[in-house]
Amino acid sequence: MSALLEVRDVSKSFGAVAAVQGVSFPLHAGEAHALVGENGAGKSTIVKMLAGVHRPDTGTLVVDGTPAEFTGPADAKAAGIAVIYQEPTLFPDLSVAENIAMGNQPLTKLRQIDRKAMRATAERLFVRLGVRIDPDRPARGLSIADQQLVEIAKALSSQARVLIMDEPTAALSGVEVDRLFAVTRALRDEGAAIMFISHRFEEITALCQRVTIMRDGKHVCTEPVEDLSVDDMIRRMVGRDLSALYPKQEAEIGDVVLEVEGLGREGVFRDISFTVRAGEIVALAGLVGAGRSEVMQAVFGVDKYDTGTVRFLGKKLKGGDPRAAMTAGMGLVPEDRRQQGLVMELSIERNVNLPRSRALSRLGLLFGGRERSEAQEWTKQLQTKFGRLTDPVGTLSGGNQQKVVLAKWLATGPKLLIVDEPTRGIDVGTKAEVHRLLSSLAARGLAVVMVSSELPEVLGMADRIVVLREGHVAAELTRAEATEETVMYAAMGQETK
Amino acid sequence: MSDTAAPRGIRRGELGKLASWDGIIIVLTVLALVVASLAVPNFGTSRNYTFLVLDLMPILLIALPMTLIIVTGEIDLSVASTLGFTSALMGWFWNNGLSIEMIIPLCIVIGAVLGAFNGFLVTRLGLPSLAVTIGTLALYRGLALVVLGDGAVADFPFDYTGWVTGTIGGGSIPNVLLLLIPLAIVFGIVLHATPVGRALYAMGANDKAAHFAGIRVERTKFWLYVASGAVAGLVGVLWTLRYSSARADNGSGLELAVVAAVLLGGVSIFGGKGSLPGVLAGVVLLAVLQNALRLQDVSGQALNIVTGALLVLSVLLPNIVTSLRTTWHRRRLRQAAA
Amino acid sequence: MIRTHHRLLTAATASLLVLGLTACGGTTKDSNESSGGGPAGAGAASADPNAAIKEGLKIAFLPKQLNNPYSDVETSGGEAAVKELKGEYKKVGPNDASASSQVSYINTLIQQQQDVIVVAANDPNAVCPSLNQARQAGIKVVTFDSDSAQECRDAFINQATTQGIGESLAKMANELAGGEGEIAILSATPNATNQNAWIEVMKSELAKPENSKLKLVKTVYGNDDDQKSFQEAQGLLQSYPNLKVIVSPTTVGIAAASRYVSSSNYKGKVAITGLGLPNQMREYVKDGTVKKFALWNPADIGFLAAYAGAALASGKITSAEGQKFTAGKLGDYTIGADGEIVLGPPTEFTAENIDQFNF
Amino acid sequence: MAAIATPSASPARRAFGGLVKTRELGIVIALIALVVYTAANNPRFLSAQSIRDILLNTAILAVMAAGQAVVVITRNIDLSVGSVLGLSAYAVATLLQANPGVPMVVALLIGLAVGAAAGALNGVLVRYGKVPALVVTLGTMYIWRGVAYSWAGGDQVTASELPKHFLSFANDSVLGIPWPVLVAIVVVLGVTVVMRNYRAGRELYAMGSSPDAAELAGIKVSRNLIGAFIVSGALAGLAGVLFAARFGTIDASAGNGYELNVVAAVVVGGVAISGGSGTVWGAGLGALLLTVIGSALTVLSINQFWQQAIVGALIILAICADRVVAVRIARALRKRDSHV
Repeated sequence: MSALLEVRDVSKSFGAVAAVQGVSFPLHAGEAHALVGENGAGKSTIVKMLAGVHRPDTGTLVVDGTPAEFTGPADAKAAGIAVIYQEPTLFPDLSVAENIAMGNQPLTKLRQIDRKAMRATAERLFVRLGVRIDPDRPARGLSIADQQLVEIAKALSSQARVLIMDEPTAALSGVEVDRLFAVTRALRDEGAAIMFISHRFEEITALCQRVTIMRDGKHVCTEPVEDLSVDDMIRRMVGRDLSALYPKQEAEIGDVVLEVEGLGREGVFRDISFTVRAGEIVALAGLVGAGRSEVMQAVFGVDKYDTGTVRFLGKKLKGGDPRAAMTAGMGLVPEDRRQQGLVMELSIERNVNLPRSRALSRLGLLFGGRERSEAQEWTKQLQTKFGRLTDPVGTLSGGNQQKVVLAKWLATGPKLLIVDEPTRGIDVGTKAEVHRLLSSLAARGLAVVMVSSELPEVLGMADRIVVLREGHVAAELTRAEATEETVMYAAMGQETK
Repeated sequence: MSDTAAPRGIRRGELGKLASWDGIIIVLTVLALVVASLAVPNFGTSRNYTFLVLDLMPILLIALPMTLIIVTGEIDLSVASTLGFTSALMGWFWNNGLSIEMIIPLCIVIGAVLGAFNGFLVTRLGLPSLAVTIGTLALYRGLALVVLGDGAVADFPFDYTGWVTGTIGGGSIPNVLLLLIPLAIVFGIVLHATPVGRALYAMGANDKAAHFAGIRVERTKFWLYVASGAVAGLVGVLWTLRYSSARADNGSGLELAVVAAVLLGGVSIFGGKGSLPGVLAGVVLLAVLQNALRLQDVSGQALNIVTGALLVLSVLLPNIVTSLRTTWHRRRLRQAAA
Repeated sequence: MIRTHHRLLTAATASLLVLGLTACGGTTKDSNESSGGGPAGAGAASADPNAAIKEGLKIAFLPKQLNNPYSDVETSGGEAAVKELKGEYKKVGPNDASASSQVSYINTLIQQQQDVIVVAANDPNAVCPSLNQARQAGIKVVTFDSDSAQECRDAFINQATTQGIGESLAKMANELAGGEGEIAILSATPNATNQNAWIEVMKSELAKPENSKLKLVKTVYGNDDDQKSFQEAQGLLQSYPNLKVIVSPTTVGIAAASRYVSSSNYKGKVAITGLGLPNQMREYVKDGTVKKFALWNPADIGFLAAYAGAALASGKITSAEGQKFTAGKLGDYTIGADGEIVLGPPTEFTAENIDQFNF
Repeated sequence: MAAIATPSASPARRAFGGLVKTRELGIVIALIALVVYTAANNPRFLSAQSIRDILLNTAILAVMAAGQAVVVITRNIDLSVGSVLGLSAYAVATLLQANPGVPMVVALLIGLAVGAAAGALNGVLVRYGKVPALVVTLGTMYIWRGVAYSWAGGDQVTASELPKHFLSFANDSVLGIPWPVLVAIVVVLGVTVVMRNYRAGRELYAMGSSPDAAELAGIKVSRNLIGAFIVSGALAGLAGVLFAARFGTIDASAGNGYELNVVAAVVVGGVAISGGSGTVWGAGLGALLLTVIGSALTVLSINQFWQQAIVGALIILAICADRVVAVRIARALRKRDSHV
């Protein structure tokens, strides 16, 4: 079995940060290869080098036994490499069919684009993936899951010999993941080389034959998957043993803090009611697209709702006004850190103080000292690792960024903290820290609403679980009632056996 | 890079601050002032400084709210037309017998209303500000023409026209500085030392994240446009009084000069970056160059080229430095590896 | 300014203007508006008619805008005069014909301590404060072409009397229309004081019995923009099918209208007349589009302005009415009411005589 | 599981297609209404001469609008077109003044070349200098105008100094269509087809729709972007030659302030300023509409001062209309998705 593509001793640094240092591994035809590591381990940098976005500082990429130099994504594409990124990269104004065909559109004799053939290709691919998306609709407005499916169709259409998937399943539901894996397996068996990045170990064991583990930009090992247990993998990723992942502390349940009643928004969710008490962690579970984030964003006021009421600490909360919610004592750690949680260009200090600059001002004026000391205190409490407080927050690793978002909201002294996918895309070590933090906050009387797609996290952390399905409450389960099965059945709309 | 967004005075002397473009432009401006005062005959007289201040007044005033707007990632190209419209209205009101004491506040209010219309279109309807204000650029100028045609109204009372062109107590400090300096300080404080200023940078860099942090993005932007309109209205009044001539075409083309000065001052057209001192320096630098070149009998045509080149270079040079640094760094790495 | 000669040459052969007759006429309306008293000169000292013209006078010309062949012809006359007077000639000006940009140039000229500023005001009032500052600094201010408000200059060189031009326009229109029919006016800008004053005179002329069969159907404004004037001419012909004559008292307008008519099927049906530059109009006179138009010699305006400025700066005259001075080859001139100096009557150009003129 | 019928022509899709079409249709309807109303008031508005004049007046604007549309579709803007027109017009005019024998084709090519060079500079600065297009083209707008002024000084090239064959290009017709109009039609349709049916064109749309995704998709962004600016510059240069031939009088201020008219035409024509959508022929229609409004006001004897105000109102109306269409599409799509 020869390597279709080989990464040979590559290094890459950005400024002073060495993202990847001397990493080597091969991708063989007919094999799915997992690349795992904590966030900030350098996986995405490897992906971008293979995609031709970044050029390695040193080391080489070897395609079919000959060293290749990619000057841009076009070269990588020409070498038969297709990449599915973590975040979909579609053209919102173009039709789905065009998105799929971009770069290798079928042409007529006059070298014009053959729209019919283009459409047919898209339809064929969708049938193969078993999804129904109208090839003529614009990509704008597609759900994240649909976008990811179009990305996959795009990769398939390019007849790639090497398929690189950077957390393609993060936004997909179970059925869609199964279908994706079926197609991927078929591709693999036809002789393509697959590189697969995921934080979900069950997916890795289900799909991959070989795994490369990275830590801090360095290569740890490359071994057959069956030789490693999940614990082995985690240990090698983190470099140490992990204590319990879900350190749930028992907390005293207090008064009702949040009361949501009959909340509805046309076409998104309807008739949502639940309560949250002080000291309680309530998880909102459900499939992606069930409307969990949307409900909580409406509660916090960043989105509007059409019907229903939100009562917070006994008072009715004005809708559509995040500042009112904030002043009343609510905080929201949003799902999308880069887009919603942080202002990447601004400094850590500015980000931490953003919701509170009013409170920190004296006579309406702000002077640096107070902002500085506040930011210092909160980042320290959360053990955030950074160079200087004035560094742009974008220079931090994902986990530390998440800590900055948490610091930002904890600094406001909230009575209720909404956390939406609090551990998405952060490494195992930080994940445990976040869990421990949430748990201890609840123990101190904070009410927490957690939206999460990770069942173990939901089961491990929550006192109560509200399961949403297609925009309505499908079930409400106590900690005792909740098992993987009961939650999944409720989420998917099947009767409990 | 984010240092540009930090309030001045906190980390002065830090390398990052000095290397940022607004730092450079401030140094350049001081240099230009010194060199011109020493080397250009007739530049360093108090009368010439008065002329200088009067020449840069309109651009500087409009640049104040414009800086805030561009920091939020939006733009207002209609300012010069708002100026023209208020100028035309001023003439029309005057012809219709209103007193100047009535007209001046009225014009500023009307400027604010015009700004509010921009703000409404941009924030309520969510339209792109570039397109909206290109539209109102034509609309307001057109309305100015409708009001006053190509006519001019000239007979404003000398008490007012004389005040605008005059100096404090007949000395060497122009009266208009009494407006310029306080306004510049107010806008400077708002941008650099208030919660609103912090919010402006945040929404310029990422308005969604700002929204999630409880910042009233739309409302803030709306009021920025109102402020921009009001200032443009004020400048319309000052312009009219300075030239004792209310005309519909007053200040046409000024919007581009203002945007050029703001960008030259180191504000990023994409928002989130820039400082008011940098912008003030940009405005002064352009005015000094213009004044000095003219005193040297260099034609206004050459000035066009200088302005354009400065504008491009103000963004290009920092980029070139960055990319050279990266290339150099990479080459060193490769050599080390080889 | 190595280019001056080249520019002069081209300008002299110019056949169209960008900015026109606003640059060709004085704010003669001022004479009606002013309530009295001579200009409040800074140099109120008495004139010494026998004083010699000083040498080395710094005389600066500030036309409406630099990029205008008509002003180039005018200032070239000024330059020649300054040379004769052994002075220092300078020409500065903005690229656009806006009042505000002229002010900056006046300020610069004050700083440079010129002796005389010869200016064609883009706005009679806007330049006033600056011109007065100049006069306070001892600089003599002569306006040409387009006057400033009367109280802020020492003298104004008027190319012709308002009455004379207005009458001449009415007369030409009558002749070309054959005594009866519809006529229209294509002017510069609606507030161009000189054009408006001529149109006023023209209207009162049209009210006279000999012109009673002429009907002025419309006055449109081409803003002294070639394209706009061109389109306004189009519009006129579309709106008034029976139009016989277009009178355009601005060099831009007449050239644009002539060009449009000569290239359209209206050629031969509609006559064009007004004020124009011979070089610009030669083509249309030759092809029959234009039978007759009028103008003065612009170079002489600049020439006279330079001499008047020098006489003022030398204390020969003070701009009081009745004082006399000699302007080289142009001969003797007398200062009229309100410090106005009139160049002379306009010349009419026809196919017969046009080749004798080259400006 | 894979046996899912292909979703053909769902209601939402039809609605979507319909709404898109209404964008250009809206301009056409506005145009017709305006022409009918004006002609009813003054039938001579529809005379052959009048139509010819309007088309001639549109030609220059339409050529520039086609180029601008290409740049705007890539989510950029080119404010230097007015100055490039001036430079090209002056360059070509002085050349013909000195060498009257130069054939028209060569004049056109020179105009194109001058503009293409200016456009290439814009493109290189935007792409490799990483300077935003608004800043670059604002800068080059000043620079080229300054260069034109310095070069020309106060000089003018006038009709009598230009060769007859050059001037007659603006008036002579082929099959009853004046040459400049023919040039404009060929340009607008040609660019429309390239943008619609060729890979390069679709890649420009893609770049405007999502610049980051375009990089990742392996689109030759540098080449395409510089190409777009070259097209815009070259067409501004071509417009310069048409300007020179049409107006005969050329000095350094030719085309001053045109950039805003051009952007207005493009926006009115339905090209989104945020890139990725709109059509080139829509921009051409926008140019026609603006010109017809100008002529109609003159013919209707409406105070011409209203013209600019109307143009402004129209721009705002156009972007509001786009917004409404976008919202409706989003709603239609959402509704359909929620049924799945």
